[in-house]
Amino acid sequence: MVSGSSHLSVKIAGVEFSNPVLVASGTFGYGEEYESLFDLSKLGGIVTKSITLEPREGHPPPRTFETSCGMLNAIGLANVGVERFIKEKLPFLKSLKTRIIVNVAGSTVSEYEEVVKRLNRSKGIDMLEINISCPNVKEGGIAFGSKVKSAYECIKAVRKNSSYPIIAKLSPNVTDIVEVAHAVKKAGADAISLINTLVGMAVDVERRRPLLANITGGLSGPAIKPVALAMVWKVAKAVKVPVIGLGGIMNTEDALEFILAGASMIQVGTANFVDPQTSIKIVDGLSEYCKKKGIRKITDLVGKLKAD
Amino acid sequence: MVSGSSHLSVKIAGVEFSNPVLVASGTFGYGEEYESLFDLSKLGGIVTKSITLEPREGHPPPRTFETSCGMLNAIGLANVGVERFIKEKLPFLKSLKTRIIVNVAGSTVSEYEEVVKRLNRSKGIDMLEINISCPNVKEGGIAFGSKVKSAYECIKAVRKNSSYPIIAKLSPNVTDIVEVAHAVKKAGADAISLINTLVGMAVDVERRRPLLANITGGLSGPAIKPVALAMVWKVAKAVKVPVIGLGGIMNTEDALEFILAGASMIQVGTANFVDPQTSIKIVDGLSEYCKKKGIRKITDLVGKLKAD
Amino acid sequence: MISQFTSSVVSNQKLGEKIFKLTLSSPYISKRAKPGNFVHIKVGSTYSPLLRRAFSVHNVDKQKGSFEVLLKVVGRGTGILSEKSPGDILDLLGPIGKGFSLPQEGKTVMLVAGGMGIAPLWFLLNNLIGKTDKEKLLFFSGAKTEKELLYCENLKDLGANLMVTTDDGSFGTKGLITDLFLKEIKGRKNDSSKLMVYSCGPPEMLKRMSEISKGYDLSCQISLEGNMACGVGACWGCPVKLENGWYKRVCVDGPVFDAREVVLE
Amino acid sequence: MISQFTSSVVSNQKLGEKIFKLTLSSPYISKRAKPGNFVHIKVGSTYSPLLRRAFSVHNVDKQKGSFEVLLKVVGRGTGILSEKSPGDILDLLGPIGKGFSLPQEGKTVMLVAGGMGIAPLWFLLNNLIGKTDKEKLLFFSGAKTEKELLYCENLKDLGANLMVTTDDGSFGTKGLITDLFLKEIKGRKNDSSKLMVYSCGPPEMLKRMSEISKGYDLSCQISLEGNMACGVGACWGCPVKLENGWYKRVCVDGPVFDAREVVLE
Ligand SMILES: Cc1cc2nc3c(=O)[nH]c(=O)nc-3n(C[C@H](O)[C@H](O)[C@H](O)COP(=O)(O)OP(=O)(O)OC[C@H]3O[C@@H](n4cnc5c(N)ncnc54)[C@H](O)[C@@H]3O)c2cc1C
Ligand SMILES: Cc1cc2nc3c(=O)[nH]c(=O)nc-3n(C[C@H](O)[C@H](O)[C@H](O)COP(=O)(O)OP(=O)(O)OC[C@H]3O[C@@H](n4cnc5c(N)ncnc54)[C@H](O)[C@@H]3O)c2cc1C
Ligand SMILES: Cc1cc2nc3c(=O)[nH]c(=O)nc-3n(C[C@H](O)[C@H](O)[C@H](O)COP(=O)(O)O)c2cc1C
Ligand SMILES: Cc1cc2nc3c(=O)[nH]c(=O)nc-3n(C[C@H](O)[C@H](O)[C@H](O)COP(=O)(O)O)c2cc1C
Ligand code: FES
Ligand code: FES
Repeated sequence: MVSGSSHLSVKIAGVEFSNPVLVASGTFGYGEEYESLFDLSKLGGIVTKSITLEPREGHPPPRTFETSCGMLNAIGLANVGVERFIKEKLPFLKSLKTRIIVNVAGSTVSEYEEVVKRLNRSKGIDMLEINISCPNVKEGGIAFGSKVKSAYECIKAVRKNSSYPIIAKLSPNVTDIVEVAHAVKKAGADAISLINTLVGMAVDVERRRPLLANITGGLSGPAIKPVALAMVWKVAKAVKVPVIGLGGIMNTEDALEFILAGASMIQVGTANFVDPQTSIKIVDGLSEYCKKKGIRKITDLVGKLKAD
Repeated sequence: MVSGSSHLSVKIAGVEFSNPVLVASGTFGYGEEYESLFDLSKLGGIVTKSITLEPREGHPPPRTFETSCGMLNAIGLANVGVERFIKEKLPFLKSLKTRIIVNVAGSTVSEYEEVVKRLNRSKGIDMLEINISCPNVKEGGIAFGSKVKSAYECIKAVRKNSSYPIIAKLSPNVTDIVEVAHAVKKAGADAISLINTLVGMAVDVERRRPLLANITGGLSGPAIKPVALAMVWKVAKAVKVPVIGLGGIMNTEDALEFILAGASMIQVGTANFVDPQTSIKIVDGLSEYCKKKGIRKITDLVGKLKAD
Repeated sequence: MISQFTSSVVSNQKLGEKIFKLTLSSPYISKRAKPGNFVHIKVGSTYSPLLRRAFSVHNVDKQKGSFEVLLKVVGRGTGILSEKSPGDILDLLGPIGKGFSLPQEGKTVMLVAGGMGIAPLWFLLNNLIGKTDKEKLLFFSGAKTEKELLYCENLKDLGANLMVTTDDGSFGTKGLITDLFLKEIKGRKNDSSKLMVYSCGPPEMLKRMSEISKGYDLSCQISLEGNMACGVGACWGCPVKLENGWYKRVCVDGPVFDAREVVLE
Repeated sequence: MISQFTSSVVSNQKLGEKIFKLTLSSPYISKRAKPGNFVHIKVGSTYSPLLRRAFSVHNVDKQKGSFEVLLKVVGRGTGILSEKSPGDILDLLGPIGKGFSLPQEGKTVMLVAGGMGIAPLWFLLNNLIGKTDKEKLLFFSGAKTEKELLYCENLKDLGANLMVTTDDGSFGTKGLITDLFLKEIKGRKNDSSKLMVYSCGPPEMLKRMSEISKGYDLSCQISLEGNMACGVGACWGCPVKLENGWYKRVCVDGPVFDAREVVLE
């Protein structure tokens, strides 16, 4: 399906991708929404919106708000649920000549386990990405994956149940990202993706109300790129695990920054909204860059930052 | 010195300010650098660059880099040291009709204690702001104030030694800002200011090197405003202590967002570089806003966000 | 089918205070767009503003291969767009959304516009003229003041039965357009099933239209707005609540909805 | 004294590929600025780009109350400035920094410019003309190619002894301007104390100038650049390392430094 000959191809956790460019969970729906806009098979892979056990209607509006060089969102994991996902959304994704990564979320460890078990029975999935950044009521609103212990337990349970390689997607809202990365690696994560959104907020001064109905939301876009880069660099340096970098990637140069900092692959999120073609422009841009600079394989660039 | 009659006046920890607008540490030098640009007495107060026990030369260049709607800095606490500060810089500050808050930093708790002891002997200081966000070697590069225990211990020690009211300035690079806020309150902080900068990084793709000599730096400016607002809101809601809000405040509306979210006062940082008059424009803007809206005292707005 | 393309500014006409009409060249949109569709415009090349801005298709000119957008300056994005000059190039997504369903024959058609709500209704009206009996075509147009009223002359020229309100009474009846509309509906209580209503305007107005439609069980199609990130149905950032408790996406499931189906706040 | 003020664009002249000369009205700067001073310009009103951009004062016209800035488009900020039109308003801080110390009488003066380094040296040269003997005034001008060489004709008209290099040999001597300068210095080894050198150019060039100055103990004033946040000495974000291990601020302690005093990398 995916040819391994190209200078852009990359293999992580035994899965080969035609190029290192993925589209990020929650910003690309179930793929079909972007079908009319470009040839999706050009992507390294598609990460689906987070899938939960039951369908979720999500938070009340407003759910998004634009901030300086970024945006806040509090979608609330609105999704069709795992059963309808498998029946209604997966067939289209399978039909594409690209890798499919299903992003899984839940409110309890057993919900994650159950979703993963149901996905095990489906063909056409290449990997799972486990979103452990959902705020959890038990932990006082602090995200599930922000505490080392619960992150470990969640990934451990998923690992035990998954027939697919798993990517642990980490929250940046932590004191020590390296500590969390170590924990999920130990729990069996085959790769780590970071970062999810930063917790943020905006206020409507006129109405004296939060601009999101959920009060706080997740900050994404170019505003957070420096934070994402620092975390990718720290984790890639400290933990022996493939890192997938994301957060504010808008163009080829941004992608190269993450690759040099240690990311084996990258994801394009908010940029899909700004320009739906961002991801394939980056695929082309990386290819051109390699040719221009005489780089044989993009993987030769991973972590090649001279930082001493 | 400061008249208490104005609708903008505010009192925290027994100190009365003519208005709630301060300029943030590290962005306003020792005050004198901005003397030619406007009447500094119009400010609610000036927070000095962090002062350490010995003079520090700071990090090698490059020390700053502009990012999307923000900037990274790794100045490395370059400052004249407490003795020269008292001799050479404080006299000018004292001569101004505004409140003087001296920001204190150190690498060990005893360094903080020593700086505070020396400042105790000086007149003309109104408050101290304790910067507990300096990366600490012992904690593996994680900032001093990012761990609840070390934050508590540092503030406790300072509190014991300080003859001035103290503000604990918190780092946003933590899993649970409320937990840290509770700890420093318990340790005796009279107020809390947040946020300091987010850890970030930028890469020079051409040269394959970090764009800061220190590799990582602190992200500030409008890019981080949503993060700052969320933290101010959470802390103001959970901890009974005056909160001073900062992070990306560029204009009056931004200031009002922080005040509504629970900040009793605000600080202007990076915006001083963009437009040195930002702070006094905000003072005027708040005054106008109060008049227009028939608000008798700005303090009536603090925490008046309708978030239910 | 939503497509992404560049389009050049043909003209930019100032129609009133902070109100501009941009004519953009696009054979694709001029051919494909239906009343109620919108386009999602990239405002500039910097990251501030970051996201695209949504604008209803205001009219099309199939001959010239161009279309119009009516815009009101409310912030940075609309401010930048209002300064565009002929020849400037814009990146667009469109046409987006489910448009208005055209009225069945014989029905009496009422268009109810509040302020900038006239933008998509003007396109609809232009499609109806000639197909609907003039006496069965009523156009309600409301605005804050006379200055914000658009197209009154043109509407009369087109022969639509025009009813106008302004909040301050500076033109037409003083009051809200929804009040005038309600009065009309009350008068036609018995043949409400013969009416097809179309409406667009500010949130409070559409909320009122939704209440009235539910009260009189009117067939009323309203065009909604909402904060839009992707504009293509992918992000679920633009929901509108339905009577059944679930949400639909304003961008691709709308922006036109049956006023009886949605719950507005 | 640094002041903040608005200034309107008088003219914007394209001098070469990506090189523009902006003339800005400012009686304040035209009166106060000394060669080597710079202004810190707010590029626009959005937050991207966020910080001001620094530009040397390129010349002043006291009569007209205006001054010039020579700019090369290297990124977003300079790109936006290059598109300014007469009448546009800019927010400025200036004049900033310690300028060049003018030469003592009787000294032989050498100005060594690399690429855009000509910007502040042109202002200096204009101040020297008439005060310094022409035969004691040497101007070294280097650029990558002929296309990037500025003012050759004007320099000749002014009567400066002009020496030119281009990296590719498309004009003047092929090679680096610092090599030509070094050759000249070697020939004057014995009266190096009678020389006063002024230089500005890209980092590698100034590094070489610093080495040469240290080697021959030349009085050489170089104008440095660096990432500037505040531009007024407050942030300590623009340091240059000194031979004694400490730092000075490029913005207010410089941008002109004795080439023997600094450690460049
Ligand atoms: C389907 C659709 C069709 C639209 N058609 C038109 C049209 O034909 N003509 C027209 O002038 N406008 C139309 N709008 C509204 C237009 O998209 C907004 O006015 C625009 O996005 C504001 O951008 P800004 O950068 O100028 O304002 P911002 O700086 O983003 O915001 C300024 C103010 O406008 C409010 N605002 C922001 N976005 C929206 C929004 N989407 N809707 C309403 N208020 C908003 C903000 O809360 C703020 O108070 C439409 C919106 C949608 C969703
Ligand atoms: C004291 C001083 C005087 C100056 N005088 C002039 C002048 O007379 N004419 C002129 O054209 N330029 C001058 N510069 C350089 C000018 O300030 C930069 O070219 C400008 O800031 C770049 O902004 P940008 O947004 O276009 O580029 P950015 O998008 O910020 O960056 C584009 C490229 O330029 C590099 N760059 C960014 N900032 C600087 C900087 N300060 N110095 C060097 N490279 C930089 C970046 O690394 C990047 O490669 C001066 C700088 C200083 C500090
Ligand atoms: C509207 C929106 C919805 C998102 N939904 C999800 C989600 O369901 N699951 C998830 O793991 N991440 C989700 N994210 C986070 C992104 O996948 C990504 O981690 C984050 O936005 C940072 O990348 P960016 O700056 O490129 O957008 C969402 C982001 C946005 C903007
Ligand atoms: C160049 C620079 C230097 C700073 N130095 C200090 C410092 O010495 N001590 C400190 O507590 N905070 C320091 N800060 C952090 C600011 O005081 C402020 O907390 C942060 O920049 C967020 O606010 P802003 O976005 O308004 O700049 C510095 C910030 C900048 C940009
Ligand atoms: S704007 Fe993204 S789903 Fe409607
Ligand atoms: S730029 Fe701030 S001290 Fe020089």
